[in-house]
Amino acid sequence: MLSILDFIWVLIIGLIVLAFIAVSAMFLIWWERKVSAHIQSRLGPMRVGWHGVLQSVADTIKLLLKENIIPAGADKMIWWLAPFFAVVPPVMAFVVIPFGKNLIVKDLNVGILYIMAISSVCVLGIFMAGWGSNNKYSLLGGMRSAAQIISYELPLILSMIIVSMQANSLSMQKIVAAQSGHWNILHPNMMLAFIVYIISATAEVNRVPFDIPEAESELVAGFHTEYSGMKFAMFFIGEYTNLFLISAIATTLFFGGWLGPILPPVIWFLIKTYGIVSILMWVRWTFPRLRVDQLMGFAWKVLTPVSFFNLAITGWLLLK
Amino acid sequence: MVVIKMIKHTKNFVIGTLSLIKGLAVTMKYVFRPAVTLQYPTEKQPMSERFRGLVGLHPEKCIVCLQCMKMCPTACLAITHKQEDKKKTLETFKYNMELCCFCGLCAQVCPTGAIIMTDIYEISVYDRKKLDINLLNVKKYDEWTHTTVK
Amino acid sequence: MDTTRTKDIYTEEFLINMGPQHPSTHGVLSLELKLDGEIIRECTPHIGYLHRSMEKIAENRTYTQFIPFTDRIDYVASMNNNLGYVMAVEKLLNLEVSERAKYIRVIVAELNRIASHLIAVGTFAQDLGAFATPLFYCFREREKIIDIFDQICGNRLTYNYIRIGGVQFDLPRGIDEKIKEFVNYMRPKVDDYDNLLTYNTIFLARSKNIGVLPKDLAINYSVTGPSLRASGVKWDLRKDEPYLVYNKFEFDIPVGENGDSWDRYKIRIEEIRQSLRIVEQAIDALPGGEPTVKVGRIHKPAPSEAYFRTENPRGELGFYIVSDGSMYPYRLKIRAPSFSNLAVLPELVKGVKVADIVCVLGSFDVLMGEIDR
Amino acid sequence: MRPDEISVVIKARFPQVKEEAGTNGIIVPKESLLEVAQYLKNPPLVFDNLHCITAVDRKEKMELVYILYSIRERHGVTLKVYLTLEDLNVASLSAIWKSANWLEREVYDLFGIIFSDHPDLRRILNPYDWKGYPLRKDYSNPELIAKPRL
Repeated sequence: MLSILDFIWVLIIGLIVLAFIAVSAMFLIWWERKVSAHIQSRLGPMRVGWHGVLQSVADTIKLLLKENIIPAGADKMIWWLAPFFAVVPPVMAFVVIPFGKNLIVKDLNVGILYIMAISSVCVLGIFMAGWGSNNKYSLLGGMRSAAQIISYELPLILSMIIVSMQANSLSMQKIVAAQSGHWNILHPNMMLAFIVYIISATAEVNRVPFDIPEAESELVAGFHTEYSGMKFAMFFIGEYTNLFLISAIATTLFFGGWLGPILPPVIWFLIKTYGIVSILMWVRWTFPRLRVDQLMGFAWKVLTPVSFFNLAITGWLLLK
Repeated sequence: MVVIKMIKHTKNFVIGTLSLIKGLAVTMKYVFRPAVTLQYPTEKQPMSERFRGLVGLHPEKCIVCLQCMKMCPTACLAITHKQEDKKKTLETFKYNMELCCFCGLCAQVCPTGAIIMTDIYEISVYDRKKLDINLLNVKKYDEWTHTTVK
Repeated sequence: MDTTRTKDIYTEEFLINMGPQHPSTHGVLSLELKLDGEIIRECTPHIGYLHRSMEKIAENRTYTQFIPFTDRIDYVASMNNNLGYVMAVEKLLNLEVSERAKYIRVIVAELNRIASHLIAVGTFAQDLGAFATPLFYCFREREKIIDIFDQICGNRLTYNYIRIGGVQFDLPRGIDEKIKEFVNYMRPKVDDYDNLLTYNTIFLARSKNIGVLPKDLAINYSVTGPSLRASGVKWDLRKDEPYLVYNKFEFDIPVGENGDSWDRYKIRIEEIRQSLRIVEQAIDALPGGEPTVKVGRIHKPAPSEAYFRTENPRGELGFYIVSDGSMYPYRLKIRAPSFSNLAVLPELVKGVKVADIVCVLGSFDVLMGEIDR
Repeated sequence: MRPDEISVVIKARFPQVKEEAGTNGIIVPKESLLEVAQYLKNPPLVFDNLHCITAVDRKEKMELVYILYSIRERHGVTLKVYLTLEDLNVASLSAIWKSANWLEREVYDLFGIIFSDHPDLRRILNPYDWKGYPLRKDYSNPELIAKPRL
C-alpha cells in the first residue's frame, strides 16, 4: 500500500529525474558536438555561452519555432505518435535507475526486467516513424531498425541476466549493494558480460558503428528523414536520453552504481556514467558503419553464443 | 584442421581488435592537438598577394583600349566611351558581378594596370541590382569587407 | 495450394530513386534502383543534371578564354584540367614550353592530385559511415595545399594558372620551402589514414570483395586511372606516355590485386605517397629561367586537329580539339574519365546491398561536374 | 607500333580504308565499320580500349571520330567515319567495346547520329524530352545566348 508520503517522495524524485533528463540530453548534445569537434581538429560550438554551452538551448528554441511539415500521404496518426514512442520509453526506464542511496524514483523488485521490457518499446517508435512517413528510405530505416533491435535484444538481456544471477536479485538497488565489496567489472565473466552488453546496447540505441537505421550516407536520415521542427528534436532527445540510459545501466550493473569513496554518491554515479558516454562518443567518431547483414551476423553468430557460454560459466561458478 | 582454423580465427580476431584500437588512438591523438579552424566571421585568414577577388579599377590609368572587355570569357565588363579627336575618355564602366568567374584575365591583359583584382571575397548581397557595379564609382566597394590592404 | 491466398501474399520489387539529392551520390547523380528488400536487382544511372554544355561554350571562346572553363569541368582538380587543355592546345600549336614551366606544371599538378585524392579518400570513408572524422582530417590536409595554391596563383578552387605557353606567374619567393614543409607534414598523415581506415577491420569488412571489377571488363569499359590500376592493370600515362618531365622522376605505379572497392581506395592512398615523392624531386630539381614563352593573346592554329590525354586524378582526361584556322576552336571534345568510369557501375552493383552501392560508387570517386560537363 | 605502321596493317587487310590528309586518322567507309572494328579488337592489333567517340559537324558532312588505344600493345589509332547529312545511321560498336554504350549515347544526344543495334539509345546529358541536337552548327534555341564576339 502506497502511503501519501511515499507518493509525494516519488513525485518529487520523479520530477527531479525528469528535469535532469531534459538537461542531461541537452548537455550530451553539446558534449557530443564538442568531443567530435576536438577529435576532428575543430572547436565546435563557440558562440552561445562559454564555449557554446548554451548552443543546445538555442537549437531547441530554433527547432520549436520551425514549421512542422507533414509529408503528403503520411499515415498521420502513426506519424504524430512516433516521436512520443521514441522519447517516452527511455524516460520511463529512469524510474528504476539508482542515482544515489535514496535517489531512486521507485526501486521495483523487478527492476532489470522492467528496463528490458521498456527498452524494447523504443523500436516501435522508430518503426512507426519509418512506416508513417510514407518515404521509401524511412521505411528501409524502420525495417532495418526492427531487425537490428530484436537481434540485439537477446545478447543484451543475456548479459544483464548474468549480473542479476550474481546479485541474486532483480532490484537495481540490491545489485548496487551487492557490489559494495568490489565492482562487478572485476570478475572476468562480468568483464565479458560488460563487453557484450556495451556492444549490444550501442546497437540498441543505433549509434555508430551500428547506426544502420539512420545510415546518413545510404538512407539520407533513415526513419527521421521526414521529420522537422520539434518532432525531429524529440527523436534527438530520445536518442541522447537512450545514450545516457545505457551508460547509466552499465554503471549500475558493472561499475558499482553510485558506490565510491569521499565524493557524494550522485557525483560518483554521474562521473562513471559520463565516462562511459564519452567513450561511446569517441567510438562513434572513429569507426565506419557495419553493413546490415554483417550486423545481424555479428549478433547471432558471435554475441549470442558468447553470452550463452558466459551464462553457463557464471551458473557453474555460482553453483560451485 | 580445426585447430588450424581456430588459430587463424583467433589471429584474425586479435588483428581486428588491434586495428580498432589503433584507430581509436589516432582520433585520441588529435583531441589534444590545437584546432586548425578559424572562428570565421570574427577571425579571418589574410588573403595572399595574388588573390583574385572582385574586379577593381583605377579610372585615371585607363586608356580605353577595351582589351579587358574583349578578353573577358563571360562578357561581364561593359565599357562605353567618348571619342574626342584622338583621345578616348571613359563614359561608363559596368561590371556585372553575377557573371564574373574571377579568372583574372582582364587584370592580366590590361596594359596599364588600371584593372586590378581586389581582395574582396564576401560578395553576397541582398539585392540583385547591387551585383551590377559601376566601376567608376569611387565608393563602390565601401560596404564590402576587405581583409588585407593591398 | 489455395491460389487466392498466394495472390494476397506476394513480394514486389521496390523502386527507389537514389539522388539527385542524396548525401552520397557525389553531386547530382540519380540512380534508379530496383530493390528486392535490401538487395539491388537493377541500377540505372541518370546523368546530366549538371550539364553546362562546355563543348558548345568552347566553340564561342578563344583558346585562352576557355581555360577558366576547364577549371570547372573537374572542380576538385582544376590544375590537372588546365594542364590537359593547355597541353592539347600546345600540341595543336606545336608550342614547346620552357623547362621551368614544365617543372612548375608538374609540381602544381601533383599537389592537386594529392588534394583530389584526399577528397576521394575522405568522402569514401564518409560513405562507409565513418562519420565526418576522416573527411575532416583530409580537408585539413587539403587546406594546406589550397593555401599553397592561393599563394601561387591567387585562387583557392578555380586556379586558371596554367596558360598556353607556360604558367600565369612564376612561383612566389619562399614557396618551395612551404611545399617541402607540406611534404614532410603530409607523410605521417598518410600513415594516420592507414591506422584510422585502411586496415580497420570494419572498413575491410565493408569494402573488401565489394564491387569487384575484373581486368578485362575494366579495359573493355575504358575505365582509367586509379580504378583501372586497382584491377591489376599497370597503366599510368605518366610512365607509359610520359608528358612534361615525368620521365625524369622516380616513382612507382601502385597496382591492386582484386579490383574491389578497397583496392581502389588503397591505390589512392598509395598515389598520395608517390605524388609526394614526385613533388619533392621536382622542387629539388627546379631549373631557373623564364616560366613563360612569349605568345600572343590570340592563337590561330592552322586547320588541324589534336587529341591529347593526361593522367588526371580520376583517370585519363582527353581533349580533342579541331581547329578551322580561326581564333575559336571549331570543335572541342572533352573526354572525361568519370564518364567512362561511371558507365561500369550498373555491372558491378547487381546483387549487392544498398549499403554497398554507396561503397562502390564512392570507391570510383566520380565527379558529376566532369561527367555532365 | 607507330600510327603509320598501323595504317599500313589495316590497309593491307581492308583496301577500302583511306588515310586522312593532314592527320593520322584513318577513314573507314560506313559500311565496313563493324568489320574493321572487329578486326582491330583482335590480334595482331588488339585495340582493347575504345577511348573516346565524338563527332564533328563539318556543315556539309558529319565526321565521326573513334579514338582507340591498346593497353596491351601500347599504341593508338584514330578512326573516322564520314556521314552525309541525309543518312546519319551508323552501326553501333557497343557489342565489341562496352564503353561505346555511353559514348554513343552522348554522340546521339548531341549530334543526332543514330547508332543502329545500340542496346539503349536514349539521350544522356540533355533531358529526355529535349528537342534538337545542340552541338550541331545549325542548332538554334531562343534561350541560347551567344557570347558577343568583339
